[in-house]
Amino acid sequence: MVRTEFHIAGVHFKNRVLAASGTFGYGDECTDLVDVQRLGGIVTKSLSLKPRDGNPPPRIVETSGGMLNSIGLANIGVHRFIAEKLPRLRALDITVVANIAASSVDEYCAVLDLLEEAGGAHAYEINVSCPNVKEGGLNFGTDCAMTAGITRRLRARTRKPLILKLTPNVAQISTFARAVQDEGADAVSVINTLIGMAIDIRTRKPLLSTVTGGLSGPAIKPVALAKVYETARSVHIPVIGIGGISTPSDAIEFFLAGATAVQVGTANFIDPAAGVHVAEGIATWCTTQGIDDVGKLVGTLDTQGGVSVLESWL
Amino acid sequence: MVRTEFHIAGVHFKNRVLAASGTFGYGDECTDLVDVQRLGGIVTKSLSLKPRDGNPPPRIVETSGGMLNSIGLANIGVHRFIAEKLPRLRALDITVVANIAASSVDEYCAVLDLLEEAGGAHAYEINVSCPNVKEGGLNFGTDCAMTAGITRRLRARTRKPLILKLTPNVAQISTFARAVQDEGADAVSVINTLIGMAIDIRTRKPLLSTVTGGLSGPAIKPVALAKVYETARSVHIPVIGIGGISTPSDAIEFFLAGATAVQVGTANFIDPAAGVHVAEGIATWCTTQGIDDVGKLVGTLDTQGGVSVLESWL
Amino acid sequence: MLHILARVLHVTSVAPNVYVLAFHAPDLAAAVRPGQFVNILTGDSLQPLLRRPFSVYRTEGDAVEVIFQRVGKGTAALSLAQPGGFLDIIGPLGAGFHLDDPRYQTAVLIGGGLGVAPLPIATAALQKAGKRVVTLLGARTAGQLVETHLENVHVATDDGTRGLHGTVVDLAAQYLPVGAHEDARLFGCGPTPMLRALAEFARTRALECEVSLEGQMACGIGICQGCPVELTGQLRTYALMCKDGPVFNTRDIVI
Amino acid sequence: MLHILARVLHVTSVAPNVYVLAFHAPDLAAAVRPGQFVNILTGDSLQPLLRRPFSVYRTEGDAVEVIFQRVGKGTAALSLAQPGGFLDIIGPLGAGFHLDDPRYQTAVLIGGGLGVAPLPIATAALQKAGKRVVTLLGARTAGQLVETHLENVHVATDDGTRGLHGTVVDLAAQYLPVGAHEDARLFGCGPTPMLRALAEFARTRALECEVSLEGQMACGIGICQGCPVELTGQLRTYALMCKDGPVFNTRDIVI
Ligand SMILES: Cc1cc2nc3c(=O)[nH]c(=O)nc-3n(C[C@H](O)[C@H](O)[C@H](O)COP(=O)(O)OP(=O)(O)OC[C@H]3O[C@@H](n4cnc5c(N)ncnc54)[C@H](O)[C@@H]3O)c2cc1C
Ligand SMILES: Cc1cc2nc3c(=O)[nH]c(=O)nc-3n(C[C@H](O)[C@H](O)[C@H](O)COP(=O)(O)OP(=O)(O)OC[C@H]3O[C@@H](n4cnc5c(N)ncnc54)[C@H](O)[C@@H]3O)c2cc1C
Ligand SMILES: Cc1cc2nc3c(=O)[nH]c(=O)nc-3n(C[C@H](O)[C@H](O)[C@H](O)COP(=O)(O)O)c2cc1C
Ligand SMILES: Cc1cc2nc3c(=O)[nH]c(=O)nc-3n(C[C@H](O)[C@H](O)[C@H](O)COP(=O)(O)O)c2cc1C
Ligand code: FES
Ligand code: FES
Repeated sequence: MVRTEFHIAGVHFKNRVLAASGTFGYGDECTDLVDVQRLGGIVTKSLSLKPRDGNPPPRIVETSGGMLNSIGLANIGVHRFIAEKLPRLRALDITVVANIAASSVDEYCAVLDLLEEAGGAHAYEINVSCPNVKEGGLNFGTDCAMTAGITRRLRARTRKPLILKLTPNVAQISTFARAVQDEGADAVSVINTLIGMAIDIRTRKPLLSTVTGGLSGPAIKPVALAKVYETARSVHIPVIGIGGISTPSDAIEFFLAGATAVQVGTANFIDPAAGVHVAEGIATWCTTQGIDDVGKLVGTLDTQGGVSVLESWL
Repeated sequence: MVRTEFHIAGVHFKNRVLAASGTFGYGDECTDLVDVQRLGGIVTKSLSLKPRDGNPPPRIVETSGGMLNSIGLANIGVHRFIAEKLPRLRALDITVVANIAASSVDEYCAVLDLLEEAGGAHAYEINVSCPNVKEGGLNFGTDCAMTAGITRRLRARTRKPLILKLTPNVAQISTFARAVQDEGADAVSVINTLIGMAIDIRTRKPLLSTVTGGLSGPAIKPVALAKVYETARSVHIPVIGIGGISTPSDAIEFFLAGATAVQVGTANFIDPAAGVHVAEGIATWCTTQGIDDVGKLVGTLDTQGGVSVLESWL
Repeated sequence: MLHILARVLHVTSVAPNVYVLAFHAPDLAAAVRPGQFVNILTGDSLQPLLRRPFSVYRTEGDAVEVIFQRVGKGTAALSLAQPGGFLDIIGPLGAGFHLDDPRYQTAVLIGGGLGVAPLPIATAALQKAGKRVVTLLGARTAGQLVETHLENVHVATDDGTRGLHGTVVDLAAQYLPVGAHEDARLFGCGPTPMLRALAEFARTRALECEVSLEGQMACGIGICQGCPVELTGQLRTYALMCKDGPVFNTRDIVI
Repeated sequence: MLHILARVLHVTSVAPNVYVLAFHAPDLAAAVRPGQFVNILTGDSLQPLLRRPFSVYRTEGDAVEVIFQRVGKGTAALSLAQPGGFLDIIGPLGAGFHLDDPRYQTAVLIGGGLGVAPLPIATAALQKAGKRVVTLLGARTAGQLVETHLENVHVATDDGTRGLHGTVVDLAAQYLPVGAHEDARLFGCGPTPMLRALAEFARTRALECEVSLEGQMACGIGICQGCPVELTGQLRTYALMCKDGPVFNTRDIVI
């Protein structure tokens, strides 16, 4: 038997593969097609204080090896989540990570407070790729001080694991990771989507109603892996790797690069059981390799012989 | 007849499709397979003062819809370029853009001076995605002041078009574009490769000798397009769009987003005539659309009805 | 909702660039209702990345059929599917037509182009329910009409090569003179501009009308929020095409 | 260097997972020299993105053949190529073996696994040049040996199911006792570890040895600098596998 479980700040996860926020609903939608209890955990769609309708269509475009989305944080709001979804999730044997999004620091706090009061979520993941309405729409996640500030405020309000989900659309993601670590974050999730765009040349219009959107899927895996590697080398808290993971082999790459766990996103759209297949494939692979604990893979990339960054690509 | 030509700071380009630096050698390698004179121009492999051997193998990995490279700026050096390559290029009817890379500002200047003295290059493209040896290997291109500084120093030394090639691995590429515009750059090329990584799980080693490398190809097209759109809206100098362009339709997307011209990179590896096919396909498409000048496409994206960025993706 | 590997029975070209694909899927055949769709993985590698949605065209015993036009990578791959091979399919998905309402007698099925797709399965159900069925088909040209497994077919072509020279909505106007058909209900499927015209037609004639929409989807099962359909009433409130639709009453939505 | 659309003649399985692909390419057949390779576009969409390099196996009139093992996406697609269909091919590429040097009499061709690929075309050229040919083949197991169009074949298998129980370099050691074969020259192709062992063997026996290397390529035509081969002598100076190779004298390179 391969050991697959792990802990973040004392909270137990059955295995190291979670469903990524926004790519698995609230965890209760496709129980027909997949036994969600075989996942390491479920990260909910981002929850805001009030329900959000989201952006007009089109919200989705397929690209080479990936897809763009501009969902616009459509979600049922934290109140309905607590009333309708949490009871169903509580009935399952699954670790629930509630993902929180907001357009002000106060809103982050309010959502967290409501979830704390309700109980039932085992951990929080904070989506900072949100426009800060007070600062004219500047994205929280691209400003290190704002990202740290959110962490500080939330840390003071919960003892549950606080996971900051970082955006890759910055020059150095590790700076942000260190900043949130210093404010007491228990882990970081790396990465959210890359900013991208696509155009219909016949109509001369953007293929997303919001012009730009978030790129995800296999196309971004190399970028995500590099960001995880960069982050894992500069913090001591766990890094959760996200970006283009579709297969057990993809996930193992992230473990080797330093991820303690991974999340499967876009791959769920192709197969809602993708996360379960990844989790079980990892265990099988470990068995064939004589590895008795998936955790033993974490950060074991062999870079000996790698030339220095100074000599690196140009 | 569709008008395809354009000018940058008075220099004439036959059409709006150039071969991208590092993906077409020095322009004289595959004359067997393609009539390079049908390209709008050729951007040379980055030239450094001394020849560079480049990084150890492996330098190439294929990824989903893209590839990673860590060539390490292997090039014959500016002296051999002037002695061996320029004479051959001069014999052709083609606009030559000499791309310059360096590990110090002085080296940039020295290479440019040698090329100025030799004559034959019609314009310069400056690759700032290079480690600054004096600053401990910090990449010039991720520091706005350094990027501006290089531009200032080079601007003082040439009247030929000076094109700054920007890296996407920053939070806001438009800040860099404005900075180089303010220092007198005639155009910007957007984008160089994204930082990425891939791992061989069997050996637990990176698939590039340098651990991380540059991601290119169709996978990055959405990111490149968004960066071009961002840049074109914030500068008045021409933006040359680069990133994943393989088809006429890809190129037209970049024109609509605001690119004055485009460069074809990775696609040359699949078909060395890719650039010519893109150029000719654009002209054909314009004919079918009744467009008499490719330039009339530039920046004509219709974003009416696009919702505000505040409501945008999260 | 099932996730199956279904054996391909045949792929048959029924008009230029139009194919019927039949696959063996007993449970799906038993479960699917008219207007529902299936989401097919068209490639085994990642090109194209996402599944492709297709309305169910017919069921015949244990076989399920879809009809599709080859427009891009996914449908090109499907058109080459080999009998005996297997396809990865999720379905039945979405909410279908509400065919069994006792408040109408005549179902007017209206298909534009490949919008004919859900009409044969609907026809079979309507016949069972004892409704009268009239079918109005539109196509660009006569050769593009696919008229099998339908009842009482009237046609219109954009180029006048058969039937009415005009659109299928023009045909509906001709077939349904003002006030004449309070007991009729419209069920439409086709390109968005046609559905928009049909909705307007139904509104002016005060006829109930359900349409099956098409649009971008990522997951097809309600977990990505990628397929909003604007609801009438409040500005910018949305239903999900894949879960709440693809069939909607035209009264409820902004097309 | 040609860029052609070549008609597929046939794809034939010659061993488990091993295929010979023949295509019609008169100009290429006329131009190619032993040890050169072709770069084949295996998919028409972007999956896989890059071309795949294959040594030329044989030419037969206007036909060119490659032999390949199905290992991934590209070779899987190639194994399904349909006779009558067309493949987009660039070639001949690289520098081949130097077979016509008058300073040796016996060519010892050494192939490990699919390293047999360039040996038949080399055999034909050597026969024409009047050289004596000896062929040493290694494989994991007997069933993986492909021995056609070769001369004087001796074999070794890792599992001992045929010939020498050992590697093809062990076989070479047996076949070429110390000092006995100054007039022989070695030409090897196979996996890198085998070539490394072969180079070491050639060095200790003071035999000239040329090997055909494999490794990552992007362009195959010398424009990307993606395929460095380390040269002996100065640290970190490189030749290009695709342009200067894939065949190198083992003296000149660090394998
Ligand atoms: C609920 C639902 C049911 C459908 N039922 C059917 C059906 O029964 N038969 C059928 O032929 N098609 C049907 N479609 C449309 C079908 O899904 C698309 O034609 C298919 O996804 C195209 O895939 P592709 O990879 O071949 O084309 P792509 O390569 O994705 O696109 C090729 C071209 O087709 C256009 N295109 C892509 N998707 C659509 C679309 N949904 N509508 C209009 N244009 C599109 C693209 O803009 C592009 O120009 C349905 C769609 C939905 C949402
Ligand atoms: C000059 C040259 C000549 C070659 N000649 C032949 C030949 O005649 N016959 C033949 O069968 N192969 C030959 N190869 C190797 C062949 O190019 C690869 O097997 C092929 O590219 C694999 O493509 P794929 O898409 O099927 O596999 P991929 O999906 O790219 O890879 C599948 C697996 O194979 C491994 N792999 C990929 N490329 C290579 C490689 N070059 N060497 C070893 N392992 C690899 C990968 O690491 C991966 O594990 C040659 C290579 C070179 C450089
Ligand atoms: C349709 C869609 C919706 C998403 N919604 C959210 C969200 O609400 N909150 C969030 O933090 N991330 C969201 N993401 C980002 C994913 O959780 C993930 O970080 C990203 O897609 C990269 O992983 P992938 O390539 O595996 O999809 C969304 C992604 C997609 C594709
Ligand atoms: C193998 C390779 C080598 C490259 N070398 C250089 C270089 O020397 N100088 C440079 O400015 N850009 C270089 N680039 C970047 C390309 O010019 C281009 O900006 C990038 O690849 C994105 O375009 P593409 O997706 O069309 O390839 C290189 C790219 C590749 C793939
Ligand atoms: S397509 Fe994902 S919710 Fe409808
Ligand atoms: S593969 Fe491009 S230079 Fe050799």
